[in-house]
Amino acid sequence: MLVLNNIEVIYSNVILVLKGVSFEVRDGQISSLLGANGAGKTTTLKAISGLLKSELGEVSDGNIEWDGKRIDRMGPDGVVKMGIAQVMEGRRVFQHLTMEENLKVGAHLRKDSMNVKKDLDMVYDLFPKLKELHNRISGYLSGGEQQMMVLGRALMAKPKLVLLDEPSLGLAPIIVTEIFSAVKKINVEEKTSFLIVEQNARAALRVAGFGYVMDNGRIVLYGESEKLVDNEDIREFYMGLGDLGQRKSYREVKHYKRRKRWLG
Amino acid sequence: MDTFLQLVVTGLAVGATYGLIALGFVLIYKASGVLNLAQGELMMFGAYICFVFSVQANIPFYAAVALTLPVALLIGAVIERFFLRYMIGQPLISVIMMTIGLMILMRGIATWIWGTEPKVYPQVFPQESMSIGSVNISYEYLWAAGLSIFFVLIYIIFFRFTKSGLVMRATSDDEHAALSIGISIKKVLSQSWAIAALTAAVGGIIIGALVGLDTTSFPQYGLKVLPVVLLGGLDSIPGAIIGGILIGLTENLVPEYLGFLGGGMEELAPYILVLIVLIVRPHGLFGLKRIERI
Amino acid sequence: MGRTLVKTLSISILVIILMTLPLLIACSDDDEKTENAPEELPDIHVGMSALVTGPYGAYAPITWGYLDYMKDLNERGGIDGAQIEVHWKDCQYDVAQSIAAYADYSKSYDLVAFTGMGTGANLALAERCAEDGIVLAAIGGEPELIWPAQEWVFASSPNHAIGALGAMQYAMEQWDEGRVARVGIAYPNNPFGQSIIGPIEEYASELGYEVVEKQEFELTALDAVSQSLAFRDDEVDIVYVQGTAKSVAVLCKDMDRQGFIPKMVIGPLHVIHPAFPELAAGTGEGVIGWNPFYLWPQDMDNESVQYWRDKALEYSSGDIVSEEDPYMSMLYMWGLSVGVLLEAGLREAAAEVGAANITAEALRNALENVTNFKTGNSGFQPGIGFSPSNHEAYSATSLMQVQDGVWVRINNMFESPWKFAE
Amino acid sequence: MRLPCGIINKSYSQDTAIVRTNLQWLLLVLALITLFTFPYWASPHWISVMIGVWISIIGVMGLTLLTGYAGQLSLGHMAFVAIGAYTVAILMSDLNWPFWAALPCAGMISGCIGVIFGLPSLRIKGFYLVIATLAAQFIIVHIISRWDSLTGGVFGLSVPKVTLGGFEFKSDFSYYFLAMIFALIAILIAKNLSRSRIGRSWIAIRDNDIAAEIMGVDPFKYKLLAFFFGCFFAGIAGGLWAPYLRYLTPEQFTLMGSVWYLGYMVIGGMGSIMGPIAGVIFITILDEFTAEMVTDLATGSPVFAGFVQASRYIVFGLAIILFLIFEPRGIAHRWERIKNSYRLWPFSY
Repeated sequence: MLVLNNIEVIYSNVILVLKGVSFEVRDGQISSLLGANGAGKTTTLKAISGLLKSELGEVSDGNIEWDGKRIDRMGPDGVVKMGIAQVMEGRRVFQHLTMEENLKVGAHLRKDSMNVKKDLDMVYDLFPKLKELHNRISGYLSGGEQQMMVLGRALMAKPKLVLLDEPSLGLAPIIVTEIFSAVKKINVEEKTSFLIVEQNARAALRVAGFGYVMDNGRIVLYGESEKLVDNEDIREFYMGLGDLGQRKSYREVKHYKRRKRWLG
Repeated sequence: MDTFLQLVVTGLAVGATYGLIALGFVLIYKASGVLNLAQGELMMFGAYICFVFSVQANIPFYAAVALTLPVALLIGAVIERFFLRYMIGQPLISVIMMTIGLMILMRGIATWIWGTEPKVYPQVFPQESMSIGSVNISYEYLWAAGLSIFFVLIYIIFFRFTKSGLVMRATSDDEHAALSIGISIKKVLSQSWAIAALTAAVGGIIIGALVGLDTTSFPQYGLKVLPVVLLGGLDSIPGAIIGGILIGLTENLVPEYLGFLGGGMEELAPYILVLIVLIVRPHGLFGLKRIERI
Repeated sequence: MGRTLVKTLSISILVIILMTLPLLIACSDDDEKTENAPEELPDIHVGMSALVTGPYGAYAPITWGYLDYMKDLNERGGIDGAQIEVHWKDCQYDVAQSIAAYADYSKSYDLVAFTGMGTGANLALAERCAEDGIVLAAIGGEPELIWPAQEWVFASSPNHAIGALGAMQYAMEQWDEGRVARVGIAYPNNPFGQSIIGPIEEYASELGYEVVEKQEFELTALDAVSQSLAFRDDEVDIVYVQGTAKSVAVLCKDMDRQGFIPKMVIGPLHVIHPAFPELAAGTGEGVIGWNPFYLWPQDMDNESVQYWRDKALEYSSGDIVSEEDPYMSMLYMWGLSVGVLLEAGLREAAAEVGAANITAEALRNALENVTNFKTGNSGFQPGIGFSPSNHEAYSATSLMQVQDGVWVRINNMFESPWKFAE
Repeated sequence: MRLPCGIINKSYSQDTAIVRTNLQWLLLVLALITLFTFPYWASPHWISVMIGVWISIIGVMGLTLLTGYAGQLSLGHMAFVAIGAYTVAILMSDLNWPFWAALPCAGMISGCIGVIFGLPSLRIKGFYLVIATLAAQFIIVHIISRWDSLTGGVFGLSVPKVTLGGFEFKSDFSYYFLAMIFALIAILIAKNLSRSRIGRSWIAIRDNDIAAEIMGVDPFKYKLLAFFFGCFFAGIAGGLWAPYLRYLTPEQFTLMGSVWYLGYMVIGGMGSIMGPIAGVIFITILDEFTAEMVTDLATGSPVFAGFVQASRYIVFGLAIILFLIFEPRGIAHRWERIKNSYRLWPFSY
């Protein structure tokens, strides 16, 4: 179980980005972290995975525990070794490596080379399209294929928890659906937990069991997905639905009156 | 025609040696994006360590070479750990300056330990030459060329088929993504410096066997190879060897056939060749094109 | 913030200390000098822009030889009791640094003579010395400094061209094929390399040989195949290589591989290095080098060589000689020869005007009156002498040859032709 | 520029003035007095050292404009210094031009040749540009050392002295003023250039040339301008070296010299005008210190020749390395921080 306990993150000794964030991701659960641009979602993920340090950020207060062990002082390699894999925002593929090499490099920390082969097949089963493309240079793949590949690459490390950053970014809805159903499948079959950061709240809440909403460096709202979906604020701000559940017309946006009912 | 063939063969052999030295540059650039100007000094250290084993400790030459390699690996790792590690995230030019600082320091240490008098290995390669038709090619050059090609093959295999090689290539592609999948950049950097130092040591030993050792002129061979590296592409292993061969050929053929342009053209020709190639292909013949984003 | 402040402060203090240290050292040095000089006779000041470190650090033995000679001279009582004070600074073959050192010493002390290192520095210094009226006691080697004789420049030993001509003279004495010998020259493109070409070509008609091929050949070249082929194709009989032990070895090896064995291979004094036969891996057999000095260990019976070997060990000027490696560097002798030149001039000047009144002017005039100066300690070279038209200490060389893998002297000092001086 | 409290800009000319406060005026006057009286109280040794410092500052200032501001890495700056030096030498000795006419010529010729070698920079970037400038180093010095009829080849040529009216700049004492005045003018020009439209465009190109192009900065024009000014300064520096050394040989303009120019800049701090000044002074003093050390080591006994020969390398290498580890952004940056913490003390936040 991943527990974030009141963490505070500061960039370059000056910029306070997270102001006391606490939440938890239970084993075997899919949680989602929602919020607008600049709310601090990605920073939260980086704080967990240890990538903050390479960007002059640090966790200045609070702690992050994973199965009872503190991980906020660890480097990214240590965190991955503990079983937490991160899929970075924007499909960071190793562009000069082939598809299969990309997947294999994801398993570089594992010693059981026999099972790696098996997991490779598992990823190919999950995304049959990738199998056809296994010898292609990954830099030339389409966005959807790249997103599937980086997700597969993270899975190759056999993680217990996957931190998934904006998987829907810039992708067609049908591919988003495909990716999220794969996430659901892995979650069911392999008991892998997920923490999904999304702006596409509707898609995320459809697969997630639990949701947290971030705004301005704080968790402002959380609850079961079903409850969040019904929450008026969520509907208003993240799904673009009006009071009656219909799509809002742009004419109404002009007369926008509603205020967020939380303190940012 | 005989002269032409002879010069081509010599050019190939010398070029392969250049290629081997260039490999050291490429390895470090691939892993860390650093152009290591102290490569000539790494070569010198390798060559002198082999000298210590083979002449001063009187160990048979091939055993001495075998003993030199682990020491070279260690030197590379130590340099990375104590000097280059602090340069992560600094501007490129500061990193270059760091390698220049290393260059000066290493020259100093070598001068201190071994002095400035020339030193000689015991005879390593047979002095006789092999004749193919009218072309004479010495065993020294054959060995040098053979070893260079051997090492290139080893590195190609290493980078293509081993896990460490894959990890190093991944790191050079995207450092942050590599971090995110748990690759320890520090480990990769120290590995690549160690391997580069080993390559440099082999290159140094070959050059030492060809022309002897001394602390004052030896480091120049490192800088002489710079056009080779940039011609082939800073991050291409086959590029290093092909660039080496091209420069080797240029150096040998130019004075014979373009000698009318004035003496010493063989020193200029590599630079002119590289300039022309770079204007057409800004990343060298085989270098990977970095996609520039805003 | 407190931590950063401490770091800031500590580093700034470090910087300040680093910046002021040299000043402190310089100051403390000056104090010592003024305290430790209570002599009756005023010191004679000479200066040197030395070459000890840097990319040409291999030439450091010249400086050691010079300093050792002066130390020895002072121990022997100096010039009629006047001690000689050497002011020197390591200038790394850098012209600007040499000029700075010269400016410093010539302003701060009553210099009588100055010695520079490197052709560029010497040519620049020659003009300044002439202006200020200070003797430039040059190390032999650069013909352009003393051909023609400049008023204030004196060279301590034969230059490269003289050595080359001496060697050519010897080669022609050995030549018995009854036809014009064909000579090839390999030279690096620097003053050292180019200085010999003209004289060798000019000398050709007189002795009856012909320079048929000139090839540029860098001192750091990895191979010499194209040079070897050019010499082979032109059927060169005698190859003159202006190079170092390393580069001559490379050329010898490559000529051998191309199946081309010239009748004679001649190199300059740098070739005479004990490592050369090994560097050339057997192909250096028979190579000739010219040499203006007697040397350890070939001339073990020469008293002067013995003397200087013992002195070098006593002053322990490092690795120049050691018990295990009984080799005395040619460069060390070069340094000594400058000392001989200065001693000769100063003794002559002291005889004329008295040791207390030696000025640069007096030294210059005295040097032109020196004839066949030879002390027991300077017998590693022939007696030296100058005249108004000749500012070269002597023009004799001997030749050495690699025989069975070691350097052997093949003839005694003989007068080399130097008539091209005028 | 950070100003102390209470200083308010009331007009544009106030805002752009270099010297703002009374304290700054005082310091400036004190510094100028020190510099102008320096030859009267300093030892001959330090006068000649300072001449070298002033001339190097001009050359490194050019490199700072080219590399520090415009981001075009150059490993061949010494070659452009050589062009300036040889231009002045040839114009003065062969054509009997006065120094004052030859010097601007040296700058112009050097700058124009710099532009030619800068042309590839439009396509070649980063480390690959290093080779283009390295090629400049080799090609230019190669031509100088082989054009015997004009440059005297490897044996070099001698340079006449600088005269003004009937006065000859013959001693170090007088040459100090000549070098200093040119250096001060160069500093002023560089300072103003760096904060003009050109300087801002250079910074934009350095930071991201594609972005700069999109914002309307023409990289072609400004990169070439950077090469022109960088090499112009180098040419002026060379033009001042020539009559000071009074004898030029191609050996004086080595690759290591170019490397040291980069070293001055990096140690001093890139992208600031203070940087090259601090860098040149620091390295020169360090150089003097190591030379002094060699003499002390060698005259003490027992002597270890090997160590003496190596000592200068070791001290120098270590100094550079330690500097880069502890202050990678150069002396100028450290100086700014000291100034700021002094200004803000005791409330440092």
